[in-house]
Amino acid sequence: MRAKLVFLGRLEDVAGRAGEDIAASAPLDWYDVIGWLGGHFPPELADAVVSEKVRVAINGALVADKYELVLADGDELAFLPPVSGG
Amino acid sequence: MRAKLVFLGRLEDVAGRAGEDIAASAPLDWYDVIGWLGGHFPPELADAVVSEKVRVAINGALVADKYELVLADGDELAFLPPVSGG
Amino acid sequence: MGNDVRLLAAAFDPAALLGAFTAELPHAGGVVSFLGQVRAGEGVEALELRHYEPLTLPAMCDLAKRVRGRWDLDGLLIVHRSGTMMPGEPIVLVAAAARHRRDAFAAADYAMDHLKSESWFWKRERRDGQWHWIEPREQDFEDIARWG
Amino acid sequence: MGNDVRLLAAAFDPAALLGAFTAELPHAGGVVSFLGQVRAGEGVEALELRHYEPLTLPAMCDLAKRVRGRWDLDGLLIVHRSGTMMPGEPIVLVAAAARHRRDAFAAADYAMDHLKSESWFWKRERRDGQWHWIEPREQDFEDIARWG
Repeated sequence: MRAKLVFLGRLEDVAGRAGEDIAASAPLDWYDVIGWLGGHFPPELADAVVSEKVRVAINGALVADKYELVLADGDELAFLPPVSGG
Repeated sequence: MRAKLVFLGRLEDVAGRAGEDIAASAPLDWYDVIGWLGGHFPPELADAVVSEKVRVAINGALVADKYELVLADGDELAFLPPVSGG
Repeated sequence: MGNDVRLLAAAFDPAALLGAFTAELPHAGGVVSFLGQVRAGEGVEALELRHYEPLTLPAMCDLAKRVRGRWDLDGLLIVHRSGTMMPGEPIVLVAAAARHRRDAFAAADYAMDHLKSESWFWKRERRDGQWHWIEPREQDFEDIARWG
Repeated sequence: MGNDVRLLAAAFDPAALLGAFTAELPHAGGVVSFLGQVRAGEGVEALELRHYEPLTLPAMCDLAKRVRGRWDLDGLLIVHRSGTMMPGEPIVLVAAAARHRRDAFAAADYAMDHLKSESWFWKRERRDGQWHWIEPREQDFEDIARWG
């Protein structure tokens, strides 16, 4: 399967880019995704996205519990840090 | 002495005109003015201006207690019904 | 920027006035405006506002000073029509510019409540060819009482 | 009139948008607007707002629907910039038109509080040539808590 990761706000700076394509032999759960980030990005990125304050959306729909997510072929997974306000 | 009376809002309609020059041999107090109105206008005008809701201004300054006013030469006395709001 | 308070006898363009007001205030984070216009479609053919020259504009200027004293504003604009207006025509425009959004909202809201209930304007409207004087509304006194 | 909700990537003219909005609403007695702009004179050289296409505009449309459900409005306009803006440039314009003044004020105020604290925008500003991300402010959570 192939999916897309999107890094919003300051996560884009931490990742060094706005998005990344991800390929795997089977659907990925949250821990698979974190492990994959750890292997492809500076460790600060995985540290940042595991924060409670970072929400995630799949294909534009917010995920209520990110620990339950399953990333399947063609999905877009967005990492959303707190919005700035003000 | 000569002074000017000004009728605002619906009082202009009751008076039939927006203002009136008044002439007298001496300064006028509130009761003199009311009496004069009674002699020169329909009785509805004097009835209307004695209402507590009608305020008065002399030369653009609101009069706190109209029963105490003295109208002197060159003064302009305005009769101000309640403003409309909304 | 000082207060800009105007009593106009002829029609005005609220968008142009608001654009000019804002252009002079690049330091303000927010501008809140209120535009009141003659409502169309309710059988009112025309609205007339009468004023009393020696009182009306000075009282509007006093109100502007009170508003400036109560909130931290970068600019305040109060424009009010007198005379006869047609449905859809602007009656009043208030704009408050401030560093902080809450100040701008409160100042514009307060200015409108007090303009509506305390300003020296007498209003009548024409329906079916007949002019009718408008009485004060209870709602206006309630609005103004909010400010203590 | 339906809601007019726009997410714009380029500069816009708030006075022109507001004028066009109002021109279509002669039945509304009052129009309240809020314009937010990049503050000049505080050392900010530029402001950047990033958004996420699949979330940002749909959430703005949802907010507009909530506002319309809560107050009796004749029209609602919400315009928000994304991208890079210079000092003095408009960021956001909200306008609410209503028969009653209080509804228009409350609707615009509520829309701004929720746009500011809940919208999917990430903001950074450039000072002395360096970009800095902006963190959420405590004030925004207090503003939004007012609405219960």
